[in-house]
Amino acid sequence: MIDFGKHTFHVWASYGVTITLLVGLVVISLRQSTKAKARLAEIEGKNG
Amino acid sequence: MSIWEYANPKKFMATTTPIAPWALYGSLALITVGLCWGLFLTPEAINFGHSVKILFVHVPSALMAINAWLMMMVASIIWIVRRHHVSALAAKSAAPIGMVMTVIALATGAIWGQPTWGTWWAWEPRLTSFLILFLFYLGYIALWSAIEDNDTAADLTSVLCIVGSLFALLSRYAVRFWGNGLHQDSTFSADKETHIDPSFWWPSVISMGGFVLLFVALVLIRTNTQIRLRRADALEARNRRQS
Amino acid sequence: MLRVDNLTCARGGRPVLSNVSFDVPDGQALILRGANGIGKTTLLRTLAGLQPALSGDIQVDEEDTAYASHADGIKAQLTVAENLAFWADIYGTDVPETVYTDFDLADLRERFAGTLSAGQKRRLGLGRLGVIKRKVLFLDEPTVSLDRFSVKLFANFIQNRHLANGGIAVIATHIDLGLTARELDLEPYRAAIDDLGSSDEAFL
Amino acid sequence: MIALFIRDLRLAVRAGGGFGLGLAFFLIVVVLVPFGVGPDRAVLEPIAPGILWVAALLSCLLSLDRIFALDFEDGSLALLATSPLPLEGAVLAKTVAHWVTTGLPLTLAAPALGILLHMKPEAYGYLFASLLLGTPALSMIGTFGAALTVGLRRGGLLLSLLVLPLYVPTLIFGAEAVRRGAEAMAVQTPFVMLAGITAGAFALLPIAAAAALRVNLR
Repeated sequence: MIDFGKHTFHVWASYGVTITLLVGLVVISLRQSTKAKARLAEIEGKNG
Repeated sequence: MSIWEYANPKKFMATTTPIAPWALYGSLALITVGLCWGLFLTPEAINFGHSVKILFVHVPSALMAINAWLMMMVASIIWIVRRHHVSALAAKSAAPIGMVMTVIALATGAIWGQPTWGTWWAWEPRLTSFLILFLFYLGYIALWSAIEDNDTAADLTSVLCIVGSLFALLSRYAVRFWGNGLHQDSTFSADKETHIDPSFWWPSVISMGGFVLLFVALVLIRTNTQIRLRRADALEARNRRQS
Repeated sequence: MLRVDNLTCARGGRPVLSNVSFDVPDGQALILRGANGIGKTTLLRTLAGLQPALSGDIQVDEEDTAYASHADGIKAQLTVAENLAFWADIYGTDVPETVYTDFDLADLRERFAGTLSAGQKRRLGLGRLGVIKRKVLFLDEPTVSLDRFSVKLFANFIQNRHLANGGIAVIATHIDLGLTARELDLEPYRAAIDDLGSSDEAFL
Repeated sequence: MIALFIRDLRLAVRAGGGFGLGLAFFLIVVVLVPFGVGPDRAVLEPIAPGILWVAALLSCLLSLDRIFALDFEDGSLALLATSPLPLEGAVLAKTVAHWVTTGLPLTLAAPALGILLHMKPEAYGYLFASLLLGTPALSMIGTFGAALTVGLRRGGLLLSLLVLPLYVPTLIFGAEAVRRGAEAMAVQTPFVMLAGITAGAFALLPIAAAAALRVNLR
């Protein structure tokens, strides 16, 4: 792992936290979006 | 065509749906470039060593946490004045994003300060005001989920957001007043006005741009999701009535 | 004079009644008829100003209207006299003795409202109307849980005490009050299935 | 407005145990702290003002959801909304009634409980003054929260979540005023800010609370 001097852990920890939270937010948002699209398509399909 | 044209949910969805993916992937690209540049290509700061790299994530997330709430306040005022559903749903969608940004700001701020304070958490004025902002977000999202009727929920959350903004501002100064009162002036506060010398300038601007674009993209995606859910509920309600 | 023209009112964001129009001159009453759920309560709440109308116009002197529903706002821990005195203070009037005789509450005066039967509580709720002295009354099923004798009392109060002095009353009820009053069946005003104006319409 | 205030007081005394509820809870919290923190004077003395303020805040929080809930269920709120009394006036009357039944008894009892916590003698005056200035704000902010959540199922829990962050400034300035007073430091700023928050709350929140009530009565 690339050494950042005595703060290596701190730098990687903060980047790790940031990236996991952001990726989590993006994934959840995209999943909710596709679910909503599917539900809407199904209802619109039903009554033309 | 006035900007209020976009208040019509269907038109808003039609125009923004194609843009959103570009904005999202563009923002992720920007963030990746900004962070990699910051991580690998910048020298050590004079007296902080490499921990200054934490600022590349802490500063943008802190700024976005505050700007998200301001955006929600403006959207709430628009909803109360002009009753545009898109602005109410945009405020509802922005809240979770703002909350995640607040959590990131809190975590990175605590990690950033750890070497200086020797503990993982210090009741330092800046971090504490983000903790309070987190509680505001929690209350706002909880109120949305507690009310069934859409219009009532939009009205009540708008009132809460506006009143909350005043108290959030008040808390900011109360905490600063209270922080000094402890006579333990933190040697370093993750202050946004930290002097950033040129070599750090580009990566922080790029990652800042990435965070802003990510916020916009996610708000667009989540607002469209809310519009689709509302449309699905409305269609279902109409089908039930017609059958 | 109460004038309503093509009023559309909504319940939970959906229009329930549309283009309701009627006039009620002074000293007259209007009985609202219609199946349950047609929107009698919604119409009365809209007339009373508790909820905004989707469209249409209501011409009445706001300062002079009053609303009463079957939830009659009686406090169990207060006596009958205290309950009436409270509403008198709120409306800036005093409790006339006639209220006790009109609604047969004389012997209940010092009883705690909590100890009253449903019918007695209902009469106390209606007694409030006698106290507040308002010209235009919007009453939502006022005679629920009242026995025949009390219904007579109520009709008598409306006829002789209220309408005789130029008052107006719009009453939603299922029973025959024995009042000489016009009746309005709300069935024709039932909102069409996908009538516009509701908050969902922006999404359809 | 006075009629509503007097009626609420009468109801509080006859039904809800009136002054007792908030006071009893305040006593319990203050008595519990030494069991948790230890009876050592060196520990209790510096934190005594903070404990008393937090306990006062929690006691206020406790009785908030009853402010509108009873009137909402038995229809009084709808009748009040259609009465000549403006809703803002009704909200003010309710707030003052809540303060008299909860905030005031706390303010009077707090110095007595300060003894339990070995509080510094100089702090008693400041404690009383800061509570007297601060608890009305707690009642006003709480009434606003109650107006937002009236009619919601499980509204009590949500009410605490909404009101807690709004209480932070009052708590900070209130406790700080007492702490500085105890150490004979300059107390003008915290007291001025405390009074400012209370005044601002009474100016702005009745309007917001009345608007929320109208939405909930729809």
